[in-house]
Amino acid sequence: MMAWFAENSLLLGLALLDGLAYAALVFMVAVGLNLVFGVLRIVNVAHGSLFAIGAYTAASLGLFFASRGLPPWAGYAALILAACLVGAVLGPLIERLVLRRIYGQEEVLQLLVTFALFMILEDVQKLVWGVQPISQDLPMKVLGTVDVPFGEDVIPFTIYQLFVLPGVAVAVLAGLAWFLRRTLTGRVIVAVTTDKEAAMAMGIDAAKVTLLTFTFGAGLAALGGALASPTTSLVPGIGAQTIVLSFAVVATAGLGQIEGAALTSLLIGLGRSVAVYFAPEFEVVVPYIIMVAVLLVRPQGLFGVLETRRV
Amino acid sequence: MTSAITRREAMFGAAATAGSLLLAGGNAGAQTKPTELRVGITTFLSGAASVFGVPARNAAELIFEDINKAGGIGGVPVRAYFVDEGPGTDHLVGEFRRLVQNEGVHIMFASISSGSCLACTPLSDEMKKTTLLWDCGTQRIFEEGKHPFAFRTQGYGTPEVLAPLLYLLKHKPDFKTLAVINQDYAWGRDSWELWKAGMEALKPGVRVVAEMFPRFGAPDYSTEVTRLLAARPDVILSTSWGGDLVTLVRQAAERRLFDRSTFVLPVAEASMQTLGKTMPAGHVIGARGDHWNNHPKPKDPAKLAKFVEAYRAKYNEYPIYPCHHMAQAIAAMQAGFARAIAAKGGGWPNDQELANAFRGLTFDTPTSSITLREDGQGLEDQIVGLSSFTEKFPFAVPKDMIIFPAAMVSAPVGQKSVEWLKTLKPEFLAQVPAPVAG
Amino acid sequence: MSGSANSLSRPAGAAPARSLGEGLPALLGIAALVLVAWAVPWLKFVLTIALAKGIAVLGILLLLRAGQVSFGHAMFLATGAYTVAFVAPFQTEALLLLPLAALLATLLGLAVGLFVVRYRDIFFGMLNLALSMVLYSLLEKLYEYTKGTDGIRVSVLTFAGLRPERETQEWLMFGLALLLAVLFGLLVRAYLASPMGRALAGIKTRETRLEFMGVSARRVLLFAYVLSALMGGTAGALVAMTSRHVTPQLAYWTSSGELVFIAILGGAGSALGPFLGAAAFELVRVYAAAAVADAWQMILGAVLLLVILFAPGGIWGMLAGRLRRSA
Amino acid sequence: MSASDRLGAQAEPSIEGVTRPRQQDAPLLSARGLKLAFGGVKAADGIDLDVMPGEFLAIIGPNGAGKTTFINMTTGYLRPQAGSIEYDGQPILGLSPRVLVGKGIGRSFQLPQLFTEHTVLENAALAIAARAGLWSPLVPLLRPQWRAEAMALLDRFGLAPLAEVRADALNEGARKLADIAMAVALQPRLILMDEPTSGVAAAEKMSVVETLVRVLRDAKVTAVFVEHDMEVVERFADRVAVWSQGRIAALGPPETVLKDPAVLRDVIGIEPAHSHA
Repeated sequence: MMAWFAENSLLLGLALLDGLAYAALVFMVAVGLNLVFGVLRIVNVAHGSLFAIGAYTAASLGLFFASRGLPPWAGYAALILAACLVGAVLGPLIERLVLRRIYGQEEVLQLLVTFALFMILEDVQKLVWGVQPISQDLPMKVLGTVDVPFGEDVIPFTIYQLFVLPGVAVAVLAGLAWFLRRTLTGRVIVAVTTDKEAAMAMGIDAAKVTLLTFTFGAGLAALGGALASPTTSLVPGIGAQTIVLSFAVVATAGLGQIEGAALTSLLIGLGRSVAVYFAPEFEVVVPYIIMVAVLLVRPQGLFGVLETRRV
Repeated sequence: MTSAITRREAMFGAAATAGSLLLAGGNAGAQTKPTELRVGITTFLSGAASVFGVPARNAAELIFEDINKAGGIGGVPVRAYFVDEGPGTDHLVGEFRRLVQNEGVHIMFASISSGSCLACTPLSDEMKKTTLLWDCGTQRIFEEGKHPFAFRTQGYGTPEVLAPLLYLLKHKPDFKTLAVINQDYAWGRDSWELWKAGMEALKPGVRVVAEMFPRFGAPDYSTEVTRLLAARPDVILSTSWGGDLVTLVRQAAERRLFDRSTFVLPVAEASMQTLGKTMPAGHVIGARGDHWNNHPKPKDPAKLAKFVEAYRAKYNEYPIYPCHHMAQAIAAMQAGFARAIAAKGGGWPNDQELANAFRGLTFDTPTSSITLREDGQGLEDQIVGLSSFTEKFPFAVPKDMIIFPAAMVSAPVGQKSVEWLKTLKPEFLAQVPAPVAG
Repeated sequence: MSGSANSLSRPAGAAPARSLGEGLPALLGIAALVLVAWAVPWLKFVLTIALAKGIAVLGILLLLRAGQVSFGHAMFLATGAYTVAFVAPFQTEALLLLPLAALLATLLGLAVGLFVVRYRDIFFGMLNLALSMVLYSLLEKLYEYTKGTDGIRVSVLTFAGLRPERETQEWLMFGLALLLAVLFGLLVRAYLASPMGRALAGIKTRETRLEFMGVSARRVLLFAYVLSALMGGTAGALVAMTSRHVTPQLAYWTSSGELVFIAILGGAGSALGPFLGAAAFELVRVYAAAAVADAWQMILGAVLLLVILFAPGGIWGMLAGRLRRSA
Repeated sequence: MSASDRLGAQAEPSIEGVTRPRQQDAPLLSARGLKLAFGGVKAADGIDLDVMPGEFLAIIGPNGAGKTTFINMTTGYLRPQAGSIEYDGQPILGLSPRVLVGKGIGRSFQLPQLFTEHTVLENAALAIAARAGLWSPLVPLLRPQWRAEAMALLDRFGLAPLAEVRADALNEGARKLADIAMAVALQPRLILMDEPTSGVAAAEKMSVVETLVRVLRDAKVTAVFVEHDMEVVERFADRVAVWSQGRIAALGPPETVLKDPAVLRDVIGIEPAHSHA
């Protein structure tokens, strides 16, 4: 075992670097999902569609900016703008028009409403953006690469994936933690997450909090998509794959856990990249195996708090 | 798209029209000329593979419009029924039945996905309905069974893999290591099996340093790219296509993997427009056929130009190979009906007579001509070259092209491809034609 | 659920739909199915698939009674389907393949069930989802055995040793699906009226009380889970024998979502609901796909949304409501 | 036996001076040195308590004193950090509620735990089915035999007219009775009731309790109940235990204990009317 590690330590080091960028993207989507679940108690299946729409919007905006002769860094403005736009438009639209009507109904109905939204939004993407791959990789290209030593050799990594993505993820994590603990709005959200009835009894306007949280969560999903867009080609179906992975992260982390989602994303990101090096056949299964293993030992998730029933 | 009448029939009239459709579905005795020639076409309209399916449908609509303007086929206007392969096989086989039993189509075009083809081809046997396999590439169809009503109007996996392999052996004969990164589904797996068999026969001793089959539609290949950068193979093979290939090339190009290894991309053509200048020059690219925009000596240059320009005018992009494959299937259909009608002295053929007309049929494409062998497999030439940029196109096209005659790179009738590839000898390389300037 | 009424004498909301006979609607439904299958030949295929899915959805219905949503039940359907595909080359007898597929799915259901019945609500749903995705990934990855996403073709089957013509075979599959649908429908109806079945709703409303009655809630749920796996496997076998081609898509999470979709569309109030839902689902799907080939998913999504927002009792709920009013 | 017999015999936890055969006089439930703290709050801080067969023991005390905790510990829902509980001479700590139900320990809840989607009849029938252990998935719950038995049970509680009403449509008094009926359906030897009258309208309260006591006495069930209403305690309890800050501050017949000035001051003095714990 030790010999194996010694022999493959260099490769493991590379796998670690690879896992970071992946984990960062997974985290961005999962944390929004988790936040929304914490307040609304709804697992939003359409969260993946928001990711996809965020990505498409960012790419379209980026291409538009580029066609207008704006400097390359304007691509970054496009990423942020896309996330805000999608969050601010689709978030309230979905929450007010659809979700609001089903609060307090059976869980299965809530889940299925978001499933219906997912089906609708999947086709909306196709109608708006077509089916040919769209890509806009200027934000990745403009930063170039950095050479990471690998024994005698060097391996070029893109600065975007090695620094920008993990950097943004850490910033989102830190910002969220600060927002939730230090600001009044944040504390209200935490209060609703912990005990909705008590929070409402204290006079908190739950309707406002849910709207705000959902918009915020949608924005995070869109931001994840926007940040992913420079590294990938946007094709129909990316939403469906993203959401199912975020489910795994959220359930493994424990519902409503922000830092937990970060650590779990890291775990799953690293697990996946190690699998690509040493057991590529298991790459796809790794997140689910991690999830099942964790829930076997800790039914409430790695960081979840056990809810006791009161009698 | 289907017309308003179909929609109404489909929505309300299923039961009411059933009686007449029962008759329409039959194929007994004398056939009267129908009022329209109904063609059922399965293609991807949703999901990742719709990047092929939708352009192909566009091409079909364009061509059928032209055909109908010119009076149809045998004087009968053509009407197309498109169905989506996206929702899965159980849906698709139901749709296949609907088209045959309910809409009374006269001929079927089946499938982009090999899985769809494997499901639909046996249905053509059962329902005795002539089915043109218009795009799928799996060699298993005609090598694992007889299908009297099915015909593939384009090449298939074996020539599409062997041609790039031969090109590589000519272009870079001294490579010692190779890595493969293919999509994890039949085409990715089968094409690697074909390549491996051919490579071991033609150039024994090449070391395979990595075999990777990332999930179909994977959004990110940076881990795989890192692993390939670290492994430094002389050659990297990838038969990936669509968004997957675009992502792979972008990420690999950005991190200078193309400087370290020679890429062989047999399905590159369809992604060149999307990649634009991002595609590095000097790598081996193929097109699943010979229909490159810069084909050095097309059989009918005017016809090729007309099709390309008409498609560009209508859809604002160059046609990609699935468009050409669709055009080939339609050309085959025209030729087949013409032959069947002629054989019947001007009468309208029944299903069996129509199928008979396709066996051994030769039809023209803008670039060449294709013959359907006795087992139903079409013989389509392959052109492989090195990616390069010209003034004429804003995206990569091949240079130093080699035109591989279809018969040379296809497994003979009755032989299984993998077995046949294993019998090849290094001397086989001597038969490879010389490159032509693009 | 509303529970604010204070009057002792409030009627029980007539214990929804149970007071209404299900026999007549069921007989009418069967007659309609046979008639449509006879009149429109290709719909026979669609309806066979719908009946098969209806059987799987009966299983979803049981879990819904316990307030649990499985977003991974397609794994049992896929297990049944792949069992048929794997074994068919060696044994083509449909009447042996069917019980074998059901048995294997039941065993998987027992193994998975022992694990997942310890969890509730979102964890229950997500664990089922994760496990079905493990199966999906394996079916996709183990190319040597499963042929990956291309799937496996099921060769022509024999029925009681005979190899009938296509038309006869289609009728046989339709009849078999209909027969099994009726049998499982009756079984589920009896089960839901039994103490075991009635205790399911106890898991949804007052699990603590079950424990303090000396009843193991896990065992109650496990029984329903295994039964649902059995029905899922049967459905999968029927789907495989009808479409004669299986792919990993059968196990993908969206397929599981579809099953839950059908359950809600049909209505969870009656054992007829799943079949109403499945027929409606498949018909909307084929007609939407025929009408607008690239936006059928959007149409299905819109139908689902409208049903949930305006008719949460599903089709059965609407029918039952209408019949009650006219009675 | 009459109430006065028991009162005389068990005025003190000790069994001295009792003339009945030894086994009858052994406590049915015997707790020794129970300790359980939630954070810094001591719900039980060395509790010794015996419950004699056939008696009605009321536990009173301020909110949060740990009265419900005692019920939860006895029924296997919570485990004490120290101490032991014996039931019928056997240690029962660590056994699950399910096992304890089988041994004859039933309980009711402060918030009635009814199956809200079921009718009252079905609630009762489910409890009867649970006791009978007949869990065939093919025989209806409301088979004639169980329907009759369930109706008889509801009748004893005066709930028969409400048999077809859904449980979530009942008022609080009926809810409480139905809750206890389900516990009684299991034919327990000992029942622990958590505030059987809380939330019941004042006008109904006495009739609810009278029904309750009548049924329990008929069924010869030993009962421990947590109660806030002193009138109820005074009229129906054989003995009263005063629970204060995790300890038993006083124990004895109601007429003695309820006159104790310390109890009056510490327990009854701060007792708000119809409080919820």
